[in-house]
Amino acid sequence: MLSAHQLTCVRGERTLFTGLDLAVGAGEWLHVRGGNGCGKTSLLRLLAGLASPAAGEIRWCEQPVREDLQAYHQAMLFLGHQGAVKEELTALENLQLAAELDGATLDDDEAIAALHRFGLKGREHLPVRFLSAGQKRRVLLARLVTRKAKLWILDEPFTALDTRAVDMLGGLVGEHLAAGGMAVVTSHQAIPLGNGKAIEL
Amino acid sequence: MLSAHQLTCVRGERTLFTGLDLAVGAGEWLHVRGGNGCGKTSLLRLLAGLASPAAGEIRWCEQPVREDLQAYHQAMLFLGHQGAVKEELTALENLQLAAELDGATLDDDEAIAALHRFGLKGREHLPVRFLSAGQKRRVLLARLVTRKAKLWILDEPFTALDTRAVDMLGGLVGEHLAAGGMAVVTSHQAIPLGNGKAIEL
Amino acid sequence: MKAILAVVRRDLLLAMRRKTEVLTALFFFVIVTSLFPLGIGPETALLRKIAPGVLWVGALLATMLGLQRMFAADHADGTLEQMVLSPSPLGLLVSGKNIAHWLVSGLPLVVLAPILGIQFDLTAGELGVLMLSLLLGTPVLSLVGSIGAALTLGVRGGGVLLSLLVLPLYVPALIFGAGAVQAYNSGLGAAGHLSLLAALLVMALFFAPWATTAALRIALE
Amino acid sequence: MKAILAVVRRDLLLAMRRKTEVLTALFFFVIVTSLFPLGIGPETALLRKIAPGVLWVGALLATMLGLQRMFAADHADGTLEQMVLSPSPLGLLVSGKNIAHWLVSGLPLVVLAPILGIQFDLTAGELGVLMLSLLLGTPVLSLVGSIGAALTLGVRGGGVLLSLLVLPLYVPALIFGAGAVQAYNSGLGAAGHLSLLAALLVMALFFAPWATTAALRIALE
Amino acid sequence: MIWSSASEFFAMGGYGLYVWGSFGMCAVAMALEPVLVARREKSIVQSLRRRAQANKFDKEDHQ
Amino acid sequence: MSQSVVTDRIEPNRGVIHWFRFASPYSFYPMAARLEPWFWILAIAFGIAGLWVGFFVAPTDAQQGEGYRIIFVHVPASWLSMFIYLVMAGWAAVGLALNTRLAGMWAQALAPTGALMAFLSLWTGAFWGKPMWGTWWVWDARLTSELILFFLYLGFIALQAAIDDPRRADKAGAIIALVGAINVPIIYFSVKWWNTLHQGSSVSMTKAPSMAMTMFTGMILMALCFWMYSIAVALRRVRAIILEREAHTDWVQQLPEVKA
Ligand code: HEM
Ligand SMILES: Nc1ncnc2c1ncn2[C@@H]1O[C@H](COP(=O)(O)OP(=O)(O)OP(=O)(O)O)[C@@H](O)[C@H]1O
Ligand SMILES: Nc1ncnc2c1ncn2[C@@H]1O[C@H](COP(=O)(O)OP(=O)(O)OP(=O)(O)O)[C@@H](O)[C@H]1O
Ligand SMILES: [Mg+2]
Ligand SMILES: [Mg+2]
Repeated sequence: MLSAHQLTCVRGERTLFTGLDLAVGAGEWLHVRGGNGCGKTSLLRLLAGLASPAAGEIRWCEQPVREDLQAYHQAMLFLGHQGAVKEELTALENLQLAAELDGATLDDDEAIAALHRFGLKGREHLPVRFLSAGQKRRVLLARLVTRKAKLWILDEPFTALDTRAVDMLGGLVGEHLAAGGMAVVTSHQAIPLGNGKAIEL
Repeated sequence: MLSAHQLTCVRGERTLFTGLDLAVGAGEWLHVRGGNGCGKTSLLRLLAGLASPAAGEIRWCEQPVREDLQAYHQAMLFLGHQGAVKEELTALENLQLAAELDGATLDDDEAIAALHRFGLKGREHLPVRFLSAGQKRRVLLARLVTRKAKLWILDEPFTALDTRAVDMLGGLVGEHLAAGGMAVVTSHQAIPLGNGKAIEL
Repeated sequence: MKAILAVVRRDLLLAMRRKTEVLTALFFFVIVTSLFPLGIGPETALLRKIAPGVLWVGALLATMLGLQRMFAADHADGTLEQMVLSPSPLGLLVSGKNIAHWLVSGLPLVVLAPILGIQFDLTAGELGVLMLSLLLGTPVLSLVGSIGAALTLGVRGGGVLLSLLVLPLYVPALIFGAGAVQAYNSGLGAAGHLSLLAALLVMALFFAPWATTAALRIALE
Repeated sequence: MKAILAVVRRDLLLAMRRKTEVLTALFFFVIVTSLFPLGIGPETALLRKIAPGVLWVGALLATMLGLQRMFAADHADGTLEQMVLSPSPLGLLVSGKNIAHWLVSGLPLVVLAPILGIQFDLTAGELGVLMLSLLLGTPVLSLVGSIGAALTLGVRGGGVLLSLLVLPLYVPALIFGAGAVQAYNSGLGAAGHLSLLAALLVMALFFAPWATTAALRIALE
Repeated sequence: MIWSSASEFFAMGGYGLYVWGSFGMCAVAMALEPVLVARREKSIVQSLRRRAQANKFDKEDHQ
Repeated sequence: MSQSVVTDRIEPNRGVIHWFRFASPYSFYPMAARLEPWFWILAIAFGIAGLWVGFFVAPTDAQQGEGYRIIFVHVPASWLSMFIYLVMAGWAAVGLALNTRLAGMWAQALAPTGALMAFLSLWTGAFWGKPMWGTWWVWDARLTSELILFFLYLGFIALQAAIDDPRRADKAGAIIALVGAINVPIIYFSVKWWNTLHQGSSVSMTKAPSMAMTMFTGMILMALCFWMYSIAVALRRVRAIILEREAHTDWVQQLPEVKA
């Protein structure tokens, strides 16, 4: 459903890649691999619509993404390197406000269930700035559960997570795929998940 | 040579650990392990002297660290979650200025050699803000080579690094230990190195 | 509409959490206006003459200092990216942020101005005109400022660059605002100046959110 | 000593890279002082009277805006931690940062002041006294300001909180600085004010680095 | 007695607004401050109590 | 700092009574509770006496009529605003030098009351100035330095409020309190000089009415009332702060009001 055609990405004077094609269908996921600085983050930002390619086109359901950005954003969830969590707000508030910005409402029970699932029991009401590196990351990732999106674009989702959380997240992506979702993921570690394609930059 | 006795760490109202003992001798390294939020970063900051413990004492060469902080800092190198690199400066400048702050001088050749070793060939004169997540990390890690310290304290040194860089860093720590150095490292991944002890928080 | 309300609610909640931030912007206004007599000298007649100018410049600087934080935090932690990616139109979200900004940083200035005016020995009538001019003027400052805030987002040295961009745009509001009080004072009546200020406000309401939205999109490219 | 030089060199290098930052602090000074005639009206006699006060308040605000960045960047990216851990004593490094800050943000104000003074129709003698008072006063502003900058490091709402902490402490420098020009003007001679300003400078040189160092250690705890 | 009537007392020789404005603000402020402090103390005790209960439940959970 | 936490915790079991015993929150908390009512009683008693003297004994002033009666609140508030700042800075210095936690708590507890006194001084002064000088405010040396003192209080409070870690807040507050304490006299004299150089201010507070004995008595009584009030409120606030900060300790969790 997501496809890219003959993408070219230029950063500064450096051409990171040209003529890149990719396609991800329902229930499939794509592992974007490559060494440091080969352009993984840049590719993901293109796919999310945060930057525009020097050449080429990105399509969602066969439609060029540019034509109906709003519908695309409705169906897509992008989680980047950065936190996108407010340090002053509690984990719970962060989750609920993120939902409201998307035009949905999230009741307390649902949000708390999501946080518990990510091992933040007893820390729902603690301002995020008190949390450890990994715990902050988990608050962000809890949006995967509360926001129902068809396409997940995840930039190094496993950083700072401990092994239990890594397994848990892997399982979550698996469920998502099983339900017909799609995912594009970068990671330097191996991801033990079926139905995947890999692309080497 | 580095030892800690009956350490207690309190963050906010939470006691993260009490009565912690540890010792690292020449040629040994310590892997600090534990789930997210169990207090690894907090322990490393205590060991580096950036925070003071609620109870207990840290000794270097049998001397309490508090008594001769300067000598301890001379022998120790701490690299944290944060970059400590200036985005506006080039990789080379960053490395040289860090050395000057430590009261040493670093000539161009030596600095460039260190950067090449970390795979930044051709990017010595690029401002750091243009580098990718992993490349920024490498600039920081290059200090391991240029600053001759006996004790390395590294908080999640492997994040954002690709597999080649991970192997390289592992090798570097190995050399350091073989030459009689010491290291305290946190990581959620396994580290394939001999002569190690592990501590579970 | 729901999205606007959500943004306003969120920003007000954040402002409540960072109470000191809001309060200290006010204190900045108070302190700056109190510094001028110290630099200029305590003669009442002189002070009364420069009062509208000093108060307006104070309000302008206090607003400007808060501007930088309008989008900066949201940008730094990636929330802004999420807003761009959200299904609600960005223009609405921006308007929400504008409203919240004025409620938090403009309205209190309007309320506080009379008290500070007393320090300069202004009369009740002058204080009234001053408040009215600020009531019309501070939304203009927020709206126009948000364009600058969006343009300098993530740019090095953004803070001062922002003032460089925004202050010239603030000049008309300053002239009409401080002018209103002086005109009232000299018996000319403040109506002319105030209606010009109102016209500025209408224009700003029309164009500023659009320009801010465009600037945000550019900043995130 | 070598460490001081290294810090000064480093901060100047960074300032060169972030040229806009330095330049815009200057422009801020220019714009603030130019806003006043707009807010107050064009009477020459009035303007000449308020000129020293306005220029000094402008210098004070321009310095203050730069203060926040004195340690903030080094704190955010962990360089400050590395400084604490460096074998050189922290007090020296702090002095180095103070020197660099004054060179970058104080000295240019001193140089620029006469040009702005001309806008207000000041005489050559007045301009000389103004420059001298700024030359003695701006280092005080940097030194005292660095205490505030260190205290508000990494604290929510830092920017405006900083002004709340620091501006009251600037009052004596402001009074003596602006007072020197006025005293010269009224025939009393500026020597008294200037020597008081010099005394302030000596005291600040003595106490401020110590307090700043203590505050930095606290901030990093 | 200096005052011949209550109304004279309240008029304060024409300075009523100023005298009562001052004394009134003092009275209000000095009555309000203790109330605010007491409220703060109460909310702290309440949160402590809530936390104590949560701890108790936690322990029961573990057993 | 590391040691102090430990010694404070161990102290209750040691059984040795020495002076520092009351420097530990554990032993101070109940003592404060016992002391507080006495200060309230004293404050109310002095207040009633002072008001009686002020309104019913002190005669009408020859120049100012009844308006001068504002002095009975204005001067106590002014005195205390300055006195409390000194005490606060003193506690801050003790806290910084000896690392006793209670000192920081005292400094934090005193600040709002000091700020309130400064505010009352400004307010009552303004309400006095309007009838006497015809204006709410003049840039007189005393008035200006009182205003700046008020700002210094606000800065201290805002700084402490903005820092979450109480240990850090204490120390940072201590530094700003001490720097302020060094600056208060400098500010006072600079402002004084600034004003007197330009113009003989049209009014001066030192030309206050030659004070009758009864007026003086009333003023002293009211000052004592304000003083006792400040101690009582600060004791209450210290107790609240102790509870908040020592929440993790056993003795707080064992308190009857918490356990119930
Ligand atoms: C906002 C305005 C005012 C402020 C901030 C203010 C401030 C102060 C301060 C700080 C003091 C204590 C100084 C000391 O004891 O050394 C004081 C005392 C006093 N004030 Fe004011 N004041 C104000 C207005 C007035 C006015 C309008 C009057 C009378 C017309 C007045 C009369 C007095 C008197 C009589 C004393 C006691 C003087 C003494 O005991 O030496 N004040 N005021
Ligand atoms: N202005 C520029 N000039 C030259 N090269 C640039 C410029 N901007 C970015 N680059 C290069 O573009 C690449 C950016 O890649 P990107 O951040 O997408 O890497 P990545 O694959 O995500 O790496 P990592 O695994 O480290 O996160 C880097 O190699 C960087 O050096
Ligand atoms: N003020 C506070 N109140 C309550 N808990 C706090 C407070 N400050 C920190 N904490 C807790 O202290 C812990 C901090 O741990 P630290 O950052 O050392 O974790 P870590 O082991 O490095 O974790 P990670 O693997 O995620 O980096 C977290 O569990 C956090 O929730
Ligand atoms: Mg990347
Ligand atoms: Mg950590």
